[in-house]
Amino acid sequence: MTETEVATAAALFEATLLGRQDAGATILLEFAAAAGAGPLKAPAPGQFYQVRCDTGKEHLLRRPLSAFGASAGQGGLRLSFMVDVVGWGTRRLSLLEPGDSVGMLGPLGRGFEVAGVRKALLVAGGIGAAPLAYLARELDRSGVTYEFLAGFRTVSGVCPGLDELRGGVSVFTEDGSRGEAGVACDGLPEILRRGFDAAFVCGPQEMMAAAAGLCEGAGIPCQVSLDSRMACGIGACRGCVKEGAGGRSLCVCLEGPVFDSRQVSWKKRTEGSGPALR
Amino acid sequence: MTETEVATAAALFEATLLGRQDAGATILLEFAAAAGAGPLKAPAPGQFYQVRCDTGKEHLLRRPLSAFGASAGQGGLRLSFMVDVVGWGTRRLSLLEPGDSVGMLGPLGRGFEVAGVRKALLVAGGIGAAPLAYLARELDRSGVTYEFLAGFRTVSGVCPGLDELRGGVSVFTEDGSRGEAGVACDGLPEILRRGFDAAFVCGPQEMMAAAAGLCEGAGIPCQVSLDSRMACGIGACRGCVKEGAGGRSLCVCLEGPVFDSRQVSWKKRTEGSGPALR
Amino acid sequence: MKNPVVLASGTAGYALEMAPLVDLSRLGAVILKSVTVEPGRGNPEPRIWETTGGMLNSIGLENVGVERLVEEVLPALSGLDTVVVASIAGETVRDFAKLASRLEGAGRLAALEVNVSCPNVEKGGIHFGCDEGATATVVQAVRENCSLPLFVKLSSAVSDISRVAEAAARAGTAGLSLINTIPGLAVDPVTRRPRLGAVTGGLSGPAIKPVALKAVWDCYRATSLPIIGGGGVYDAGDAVEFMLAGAAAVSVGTSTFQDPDRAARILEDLPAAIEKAGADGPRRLVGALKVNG
Amino acid sequence: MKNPVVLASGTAGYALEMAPLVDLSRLGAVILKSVTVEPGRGNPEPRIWETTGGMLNSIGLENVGVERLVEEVLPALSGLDTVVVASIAGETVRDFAKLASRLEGAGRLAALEVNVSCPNVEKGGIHFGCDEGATATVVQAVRENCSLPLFVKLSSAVSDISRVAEAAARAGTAGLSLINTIPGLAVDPVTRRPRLGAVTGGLSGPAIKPVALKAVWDCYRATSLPIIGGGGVYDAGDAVEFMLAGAAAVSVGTSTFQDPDRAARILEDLPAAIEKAGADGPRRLVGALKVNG
Ligand SMILES: Cc1cc2nc3c(=O)[nH]c(=O)nc-3n(C[C@H](O)[C@H](O)[C@H](O)COP(=O)(O)OP(=O)(O)OC[C@H]3O[C@@H](n4cnc5c(N)ncnc54)[C@H](O)[C@@H]3O)c2cc1C
Ligand SMILES: Cc1cc2nc3c(=O)[nH]c(=O)nc-3n(C[C@H](O)[C@H](O)[C@H](O)COP(=O)(O)OP(=O)(O)OC[C@H]3O[C@@H](n4cnc5c(N)ncnc54)[C@H](O)[C@@H]3O)c2cc1C
Ligand SMILES: Cc1cc2nc3c(=O)[nH]c(=O)nc-3n(C[C@H](O)[C@H](O)[C@H](O)COP(=O)(O)O)c2cc1C
Ligand SMILES: Cc1cc2nc3c(=O)[nH]c(=O)nc-3n(C[C@H](O)[C@H](O)[C@H](O)COP(=O)(O)O)c2cc1C
Ligand code: FES
Ligand code: FES
Repeated sequence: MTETEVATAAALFEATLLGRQDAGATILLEFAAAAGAGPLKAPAPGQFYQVRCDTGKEHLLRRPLSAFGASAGQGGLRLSFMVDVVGWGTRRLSLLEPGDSVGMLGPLGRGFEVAGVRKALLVAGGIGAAPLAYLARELDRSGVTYEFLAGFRTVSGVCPGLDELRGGVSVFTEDGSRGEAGVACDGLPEILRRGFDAAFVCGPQEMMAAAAGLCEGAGIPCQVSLDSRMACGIGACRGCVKEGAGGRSLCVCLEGPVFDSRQVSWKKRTEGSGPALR
Repeated sequence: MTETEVATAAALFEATLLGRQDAGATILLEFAAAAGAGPLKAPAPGQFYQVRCDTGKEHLLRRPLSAFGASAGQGGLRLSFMVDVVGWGTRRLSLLEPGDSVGMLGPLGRGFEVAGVRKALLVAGGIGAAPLAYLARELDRSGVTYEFLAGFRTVSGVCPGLDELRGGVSVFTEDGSRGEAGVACDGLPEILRRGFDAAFVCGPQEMMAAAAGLCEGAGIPCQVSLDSRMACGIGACRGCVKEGAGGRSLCVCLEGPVFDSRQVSWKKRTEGSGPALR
Repeated sequence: MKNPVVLASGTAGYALEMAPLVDLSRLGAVILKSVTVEPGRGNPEPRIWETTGGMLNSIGLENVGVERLVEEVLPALSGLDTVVVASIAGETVRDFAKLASRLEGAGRLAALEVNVSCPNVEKGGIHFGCDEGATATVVQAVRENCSLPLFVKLSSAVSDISRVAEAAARAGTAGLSLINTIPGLAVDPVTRRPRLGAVTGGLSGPAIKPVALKAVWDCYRATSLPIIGGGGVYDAGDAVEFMLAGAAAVSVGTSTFQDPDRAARILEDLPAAIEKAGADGPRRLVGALKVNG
Repeated sequence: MKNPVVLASGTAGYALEMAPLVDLSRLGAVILKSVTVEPGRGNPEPRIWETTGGMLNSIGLENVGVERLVEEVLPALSGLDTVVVASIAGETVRDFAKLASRLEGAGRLAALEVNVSCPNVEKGGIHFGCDEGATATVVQAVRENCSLPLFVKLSSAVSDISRVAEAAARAGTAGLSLINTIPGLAVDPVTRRPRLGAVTGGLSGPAIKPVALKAVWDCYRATSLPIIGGGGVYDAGDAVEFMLAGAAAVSVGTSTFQDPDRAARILEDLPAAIEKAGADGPRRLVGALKVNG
């Protein structure tokens, strides 16, 4: 990790799979931007890529994936993603083999805003741990203190690399198979009393709504990373737009995916939408 | 090759690629019917299979391929095909790797009628050599004499295994890179004088028309294997039907692909149709 | 019907072709290839072309004609333990009347599909299905000549399919069959020729599923008639989608070309898919799409 | 226009979004997202759903409104060396007249696309495009208020698109744009809900290419007007297909989601594709489909 300013210029490039690691229920994929892709900015934590999953015409939409890690060293940009296999596209990614090439578009959107934050609270549910683990590593690098509450369904879903973090990490699993039994929010009421400059949350909609409510109640500014189906990823199609607080439109791909929790409308999400980040 | 009666009952089964051999411009694929496919009949020369090329929904139609070889021994049915890569489906087949499984439907249609034939003439153009090479090997087995004129564009297209045949084989290439320079029909007028009980022809439409004309002129019954786009392969959809002589409809998948040349209407084929067997 | 999965007209021939490959007795019904008064020669070759997620066909109603259907095909089907539905197509209202009366009492048939929406014949065909009056007249003519339950097969290629459906309902059809193929064209960019001998054809397959689902939903809301819904049905999830949109039964056409046993597989997977949708049987799903809240 | 490949309305936003990724100056034109008289909020989420070979959208004309288009967007585009076409959509004929007069002399625009075929708005939208009279009235109203060349954008979801095209031609449109998305529905078979918040949406992408090609061919024969043809255009071969069917220019929409630079790549491959078709330039191909012999 050598370059972490917020990257603004998204680029279209090919990336080659360097390696894959089955991390229980999820898969960790590491890519290198193909030589010739030109100089590429590293993503900020919370930014994402539109990943081309199909080489044919059956599945035309790219899939959004948050950066789980990145480094922009001599060998060019390296990117890693944590993928939860929930449907066709994520399955296709899970079948990639080292050497396979994949189209990337990014980094996209606005990541977590950490300027001025000296003591942070990170709350993750399921695959929502991907952008937060990246954030945590960046906070480690810049010497920011944090507590990280990370909840998972079961031990096999637990995000790799949490042990190497320098901040305080509490793992929850719903079945108690690792860490405490329960969900990440269970730890919130107590830990919030310790006081934080900001909270960063990513997980299922209901979990984010609960966490945002608790943080707001404790007077702690809360940033949440929203999930939405996407087509263009660059603000052109308005396909990802969600209704925010006060009826404002939130363009998730361009103005988000990270929003101040007070901008978000936490009404029960339509069941018809895709599965939440887990 | 242990079983060669004309198989009538087509079956739906999975086959596993055993091996592949790049034979210049074409590819030779050898499959074994998956265990559990039940007892399967071996195809007669000229019969074909509808091969499922796509595992997804982008390409819904199976591709017809003539059997290039078959054996129905103890290990179950083994099938081989010679594939000329001309488009999406054949390219997909050319990328299969040993162990990959492919859906098969067959054997389909009516193959070459050899009953009573003691001296045969085989004329092939391009990939049309696939069913005729199979026929030749079967004729070797049953001790029928034959001459085989096989024309190809260039040396890399030449059908493998011709050297091992017991009959007389004359190879032609358009560029003279192997055998005589020219096309298979060039040798016809002369060889026809030797007299044959029947001629068996498979190749591009124009070539079959020419060969049929010469054979008919010489009073030699001629069987041709027609090409047509197919959907069902079993006579249900009428998609493969071509207009035959006297305006009769020829259902290529069910009544053919092998027809008596006099049943066929050799009018110039519509350019809009797929590429001819080459 | 034993169950709600049927084979669509035109892709399963006269059922006999499929019999060696699929246990037809397991399916809900087989809808036979549409027949006309006289045997049909069909359109010039080529007649099919694969497209992204679907195909174009311009078979042009090549068929044995109603006489051979009654004299040869139906008797041959007597051994099949399957519900059989005949499909009829005419160029004129008189044709439909003739076809209906010839099939009255022909035996072996459970219902009649009335194809007023074939895009591949020059006269009649889709032109009936575009016109509310003409559709109603055809339904009446068939009803007067045949006591079998009728399912009118409509095209989605109209400005408002629900109005055609309502006209058919008023004329007394027992149900609807939705949708026929959608008119389309494909061109060979090298030879400059259409891919089909008849120039245009009908589009079918998963590519058209959303259009078909909307047609079913529109007609279900407009008429509440029993609907045989189809267009791109590929798996049991698709079948449930069609039921939720209002289909009482689901037809499988083009997908059978990829896998002749696709309808049978859908049947196998259907109970689990229905359970996932929180129902205890197909009936409870029909039209149960949740559209508000 | 420098060349016949344009970006379709609604998939390239207001062009600025695409500018960092694609060299827009190479393209024939960019058609901006349709604007309405007032800024549009659009439809409830979710708004998109992927389908086999295509997608459904129900954006519902979320847009900045004509005022901001003129005051902010068009000036921002001044730096782009690209032909820009605005697209307008109204609920009433008066809306169209207002939009047209606001854009008259707004500068930066080479033409106006008149969207009478959006399937995603309750009022207006596709209903105009289904009706020959209404389409003609809209064309007249726009012409009276704006001197820019007009391209009326039609829907294929009508019984006979060529009659609507003829009506538009008689009313004096400069050209046609074909086709808008086709109304469709997708259902979540587990939750029983529609996949889109607005229940139905519009189908686009390669899945609909055959339908779009037929619409172009039908309208080309009926009117000989210049046509911007699109619907599923994915590669240079597709572009040639559309030209042969009668399109003078080809629009690329949904395919840009898979590859934002798809239109640029099509342009790159086009000369070779045109040569393969035996022509020395795009013009010679327009409508040159060989249909007999
Ligand atoms: C900003 C952002 C970051 C994300 N980061 C990650 C990550 O790091 N790791 C990870 O595993 N997942 C992540 N997701 C979720 C991921 O994009 C979806 O799980 C994925 O698109 C599902 O695709 P599929 O083909 O496997 O599923 P399918 O259900 O087959 O997809 C069908 C369609 O729905 C859309 N879709 C389905 N679920 C979602 C969803 N949850 N979000 C958006 N679109 C959806 C797909 O794009 C596609 O168009 C992220 C989503 C967003 C919006
Ligand atoms: C009875 C029969 C036996 C055949 N045997 C062989 C063989 O042994 N080896 C071999 O290499 N080829 C054989 N062919 C031709 C082979 O089926 C086609 O080359 C193949 O279908 C092309 O598919 P594609 O996806 O590669 O091409 P594409 O052009 O991408 O196919 C597009 C569509 O056109 C159809 N199509 C295109 N060309 C043909 C064609 N020539 N015949 C039928 N359909 C076509 C395809 O099925 C598909 O629907 C045979 C054809 C028939 C009818
Ligand atoms: C090759 C072919 C032939 C067809 N023939 C008929 C027919 O004779 N009568 C009819 O009503 N529909 C016919 N259809 C339409 C189908 O019955 C079905 O309505 C349509 O294809 C959509 O369903 P699918 O996508 O499952 O194929 C035919 C379709 C195909 C592909
Ligand atoms: C997300 C999305 C938004 C669209 N918005 C508009 C629009 O505002 N105005 C319009 O005329 N067409 C709109 N369209 C239709 C496209 O311009 C195009 O006509 C259609 O999608 C078919 O082309 P395609 O298959 O290349 O996308 C939209 C399409 C999509 C997918
Ligand atoms: S995905 Fe297109 S605007 Fe956000
Ligand atoms: S391919 Fe269906 S009848 Fe021959």
